[in-house]
Amino acid sequence: MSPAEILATNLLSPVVLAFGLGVAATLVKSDLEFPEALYQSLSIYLLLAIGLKGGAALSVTPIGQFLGPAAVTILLGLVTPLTAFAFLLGVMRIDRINAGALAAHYGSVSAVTFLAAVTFGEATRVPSEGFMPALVALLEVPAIVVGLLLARGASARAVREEGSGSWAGAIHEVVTGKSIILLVGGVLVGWVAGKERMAPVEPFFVAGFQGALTLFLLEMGLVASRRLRDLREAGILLVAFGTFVPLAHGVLGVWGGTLAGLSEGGAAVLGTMVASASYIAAPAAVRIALPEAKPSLYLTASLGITFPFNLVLGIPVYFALARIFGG
Amino acid sequence: MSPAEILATNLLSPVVLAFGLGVAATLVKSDLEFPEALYQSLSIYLLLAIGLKGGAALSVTPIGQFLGPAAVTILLGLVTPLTAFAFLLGVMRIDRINAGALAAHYGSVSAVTFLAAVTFGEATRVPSEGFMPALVALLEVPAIVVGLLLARGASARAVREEGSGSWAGAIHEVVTGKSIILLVGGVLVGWVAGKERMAPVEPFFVAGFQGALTLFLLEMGLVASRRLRDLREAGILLVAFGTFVPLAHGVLGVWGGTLAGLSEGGAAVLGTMVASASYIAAPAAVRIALPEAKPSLYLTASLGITFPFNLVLGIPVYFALARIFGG
Amino acid sequence: MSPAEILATNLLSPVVLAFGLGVAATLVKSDLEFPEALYQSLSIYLLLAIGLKGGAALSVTPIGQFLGPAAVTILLGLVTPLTAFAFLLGVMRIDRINAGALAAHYGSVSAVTFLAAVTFGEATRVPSEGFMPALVALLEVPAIVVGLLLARGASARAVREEGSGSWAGAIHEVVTGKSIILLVGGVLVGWVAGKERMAPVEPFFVAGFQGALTLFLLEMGLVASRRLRDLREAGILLVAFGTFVPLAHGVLGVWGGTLAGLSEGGAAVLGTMVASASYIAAPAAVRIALPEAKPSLYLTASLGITFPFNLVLGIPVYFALARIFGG
Amino acid sequence: METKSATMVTIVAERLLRDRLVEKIRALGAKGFTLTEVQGQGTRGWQAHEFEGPSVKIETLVRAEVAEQIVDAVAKYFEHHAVIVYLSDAKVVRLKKF
Amino acid sequence: METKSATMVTIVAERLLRDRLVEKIRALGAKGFTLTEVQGQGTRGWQAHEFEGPSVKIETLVRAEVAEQIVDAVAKYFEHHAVIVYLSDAKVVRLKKF
Amino acid sequence: METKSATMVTIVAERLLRDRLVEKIRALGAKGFTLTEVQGQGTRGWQAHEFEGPSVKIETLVRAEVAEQIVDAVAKYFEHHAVIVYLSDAKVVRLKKF
Ligand SMILES: Nc1ncnc2c1ncn2[C@@H]1O[C@H](COP(=O)(O)O)[C@@H](O)[C@H]1O
Ligand SMILES: Nc1ncnc2c1ncn2[C@@H]1O[C@H](COP(=O)(O)O)[C@@H](O)[C@H]1O
Ligand SMILES: Nc1ncnc2c1ncn2[C@@H]1O[C@H](COP(=O)(O)O)[C@@H](O)[C@H]1O
Ligand code: NA
Ligand code: NA
Ligand code: NA
Repeated sequence: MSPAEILATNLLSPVVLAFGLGVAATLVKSDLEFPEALYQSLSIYLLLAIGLKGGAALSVTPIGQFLGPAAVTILLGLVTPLTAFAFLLGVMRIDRINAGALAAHYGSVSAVTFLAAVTFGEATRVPSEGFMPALVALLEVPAIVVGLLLARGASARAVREEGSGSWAGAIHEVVTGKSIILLVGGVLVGWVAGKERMAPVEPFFVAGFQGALTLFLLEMGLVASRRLRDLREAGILLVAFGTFVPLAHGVLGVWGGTLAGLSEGGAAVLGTMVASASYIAAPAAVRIALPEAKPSLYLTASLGITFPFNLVLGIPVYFALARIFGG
Repeated sequence: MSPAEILATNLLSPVVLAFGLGVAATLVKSDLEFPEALYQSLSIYLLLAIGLKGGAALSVTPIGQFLGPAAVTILLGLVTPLTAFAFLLGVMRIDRINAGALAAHYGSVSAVTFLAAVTFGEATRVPSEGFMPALVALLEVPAIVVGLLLARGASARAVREEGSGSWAGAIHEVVTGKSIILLVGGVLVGWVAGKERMAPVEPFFVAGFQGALTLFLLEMGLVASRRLRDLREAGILLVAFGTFVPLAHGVLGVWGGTLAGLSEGGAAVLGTMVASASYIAAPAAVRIALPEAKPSLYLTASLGITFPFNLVLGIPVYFALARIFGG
Repeated sequence: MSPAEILATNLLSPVVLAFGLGVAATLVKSDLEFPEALYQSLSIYLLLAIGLKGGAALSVTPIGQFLGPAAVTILLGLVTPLTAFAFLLGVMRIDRINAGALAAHYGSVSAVTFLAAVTFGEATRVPSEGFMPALVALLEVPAIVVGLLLARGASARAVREEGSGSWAGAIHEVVTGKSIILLVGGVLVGWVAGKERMAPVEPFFVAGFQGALTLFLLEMGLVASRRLRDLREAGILLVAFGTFVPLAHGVLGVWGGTLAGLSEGGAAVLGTMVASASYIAAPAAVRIALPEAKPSLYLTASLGITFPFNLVLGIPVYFALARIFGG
Repeated sequence: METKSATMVTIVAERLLRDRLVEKIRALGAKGFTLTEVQGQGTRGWQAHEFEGPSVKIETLVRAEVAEQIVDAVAKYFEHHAVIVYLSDAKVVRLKKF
Repeated sequence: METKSATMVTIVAERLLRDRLVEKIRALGAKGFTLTEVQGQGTRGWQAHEFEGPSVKIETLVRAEVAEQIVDAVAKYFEHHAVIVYLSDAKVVRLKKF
Repeated sequence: METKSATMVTIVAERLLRDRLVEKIRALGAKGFTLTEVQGQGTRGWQAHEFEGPSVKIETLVRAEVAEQIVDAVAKYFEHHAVIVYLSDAKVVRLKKF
């Protein structure tokens, strides 16, 4: 396909269109609202389903094939917070605390962006390895820890003072937070049970998956667009950060994935993962460890800027890159 | 099939039986309750699913084939509020405000009744056109606007006085209300994405549909039967209105559909749509534009009388009519 | 399969692993929580789905084949509360009230345990009769009534005194409680509609079932493990009761099922049903009829001890027994 | 608009009692009430809301003498049920509405 | 920490009015508010929460004079809508926050 | 039944603080509390309830001196978190229960 076609395929996919519908609904001030419980239920379902799928795939993957990509993923999880942090301190002159908070978000990964990439790969017949979800789990944690460490120096005070951020609490939150428990737990369950025993649950977790994702992206559209008005305050610099850094990370990810021996689709999906910014695990941990960091800053960047950017433009770009690096 | 058989097929369908179960549960004072969020989630799912299905079908329909039915549908949406209004003022001597409110409800359409009709058609092997859901969107809006206009004269005062009905607000509500956004939005998404790209989401939105509808009708049974006690106050005249007017509108709809060149099933479904009374979009708009109108009146009529009537008796009748007009 | 293999098959099934994941999440103090509405929605779905499935199966079962098992089931529902009650009064020296409350729970049945057994049977290719769900409905009610009657004598006073337990209220609750309405109602709907008419709703209620059950067991793991800390207070005697009595009841059930002419799988599932302890219908009824009974006692026993015991160890045992009795 | 005094009666109870308490307060003359789903912990420990659904808070604005009677009616449940009741002062317009 | 007096204004209204009321109280100077989804019954009977979503309780801590104005603003809706408003006293720290 | 005075402490806070605050108030001697899920807006703007879940309202009936200490404990969170606390008077029966 030509780049133009690739872009079209992405823009015309149900998930992206559903996201657009959510944005439109907010713009016309519709009273459309998802019940809190539906949002929570869909994220539980999606995270668990990713995990189960990845685990089942892992159970039939020769371990050797997995180690390379796993190592590269962890490495990327340690490096990307540093690059983001450097950019924020150096170029944008943001204070350590907020820089560390943002670094944690941009080092970590957004599960939904990951899913959009996998879906795109299937639609364009560039499938990715079945065990990719296991890599999501590996990428999510380290980056957040590094990000907090970077901010730490400045707020060491906070550790002692009660009522302010707690280091221990944050680490516990990162590792036992619901997104990790569902993702890692799902991988373990799927891996231990094995492909065959998972068969009976597939109609629910596999067949229903794409549709549930579409519904979720409609809600994401409603949520993300509520952040748009914060963009003005955020300013052009944040927009620059929220698009350039993901692109840079994406290149790094696709390149690393290719070196690690992932298929074209796998490299593209890994690139998307690295390019994406967390907005579930990271915000929770940052609120605990760095309560003085500005949520308006990191939520607006990750959710209002980077999420839509990757969903609409980033993903096709990372797939194009994977083709180039691959061939 | 003989009329008796047709009626039986309807009464023995899971959706109708589920509705009956809900009514029974209320009568025996069961503590069975659907969580608010489940009701909201199911309606979001159903409305979006109808839209997507209709849009996907539309994407493979020659436009010419769609224009006739579309025009007739809009026409019926403008005429039926007038007939209902005339009956209410003339025969039932109800005041303008409440007459207009009821007219808005009976001109508009009930998505669930529509779905029951489509389901019935499939069960009796009299399928309807795939693009019918797009007609639902076309029928929903105009009738509500006309109904409000009819009541308007009497409550012009209301426009100015703050805290009372707002004309602008009502129009905005009709057009951006969640049922329209999901329905129209769904049609657009399905139409733009096209049948092929919609394939991956079908298991969720198409295969799961009938079951979700059955669950929803169980809840509808619980809800509708809570209105039954209001029936006494409502009185026999309202019951007459809630059955005769739908029948009249049904005849009109089947006839119009046949003329517009719809298949037998399509004409029957259009008849059902026209015969049905809205209880989501219309009540919301009416509450805003005509706060002085009695909800006990229009909710009892549309939900307590007309909905069960169409579900149990109306639908088979409209299908019988379609056969007669058609052949 | 060897007993060891059978046990493994059970431990490695997605449902059991999901339960374990829930327990683990609580132990590591994860913030994973299911929204209240999701728990309620899943139980509504599961109970209704069981009923529908059983009813549809019943519609194609020669009545003669059903009567025997039905009679035995009701009989077991009358006997098991007595055996439990005797054990509690005689061996454990618990007061009548709490003994009666526990008897009601252990005579009745846990729908989820039942489902786990059916699933296990399918996984090990020892299927059970399709009409088993109808037996669940038959087993649930009588035991609760008997249990309350046993406690009654002691709390006759309660009947009069307002604000305390009400006999009528309890019976009404048992018979119209949501679990019975959904189960019995589902059986009726499925039975009246018949297998063929149920076909369109199968993707939702049948295909999706196993996955929904897995999700539900994750939540059950979260819920049950919160009860674990109550175990200390409960003491070893309650643990003994919560394991021995189910085993005894299981033997009784498998034996009875075999005599009643059920298949090997059917007998095993019936055994599991009899061995299981209710934690939805029974607690509700007991709270009403015996408010002075200690919830900490009967909830900890049925949910904290017996449910996990049956899920992990009991079910394989009852299937092993069924093989022995059968052959 | 000038305001008059009324008494706000607040009951927090396990779900089980919801309908009985609502009937009771209406019988005693409350003209309305507001229900909120809550979770709670007291001397009886957490309510097992997974099974009965969440606990419920019932608020009703009434005249002082009615408040008295509602408290007495609720007291009947103190022995065996998870329930508390307390009173506070509120100023309302449209006194006769309450 | 020493506390100062503020007035708690509580509005219970059908969902329909939620956004209008929130705008209103902010316009009148409330610095914040807390929303709770509730079900209610009053002289207009149950709110048909199935269709509009549940009713809403809006609580806002304000200074006495602001409270007055909010009550007057809400009163506009008494005729045609399901809504009540009442005032109670509260002690807060950080008075200037309210 | 005759009633005695107690103090109602109400805390509205972002979900994040829920468990910490609950532990705190129990440690300070509260015998029980009631939790309600709420949405709120204050000087920090809307709580991003999509991610952390809704904010929470914690109500606890306690003796005046305990109320004092709870307010001081909550004050620790004023600087960096979305949280408010206020006191009001309530009449209860069974005073020793609180
Ligand atoms: N001191 C308190 N402050 C606020 N709410 C309370 C208090 N004590 C009990 N409650 C509420 O009342 C319910 C029943 O209390 P109890 O009967 O003590 O278990 C609890 O679930 C709480 O929701
Ligand atoms: N006496 C009352 N006490 C507490 N809440 C009330 C009372 N009367 C009305 N309400 C609430 O206010 C809403 C509107 O009341 P109404 O306009 O009388 O229907 C009701 O749905 C209740 O939630
Ligand atoms: N004036 C107020 N009245 C009622 N609730 C408030 C008020 N100000 C703040 N709140 C609540 O307290 C939470 C935190 O407030 P803030 O720290 O100002 O963002 C908000 O989300 C509201 O739920
Ligand atoms: Na990243
Ligand atoms: Na109509
Ligand atoms: Na049993």
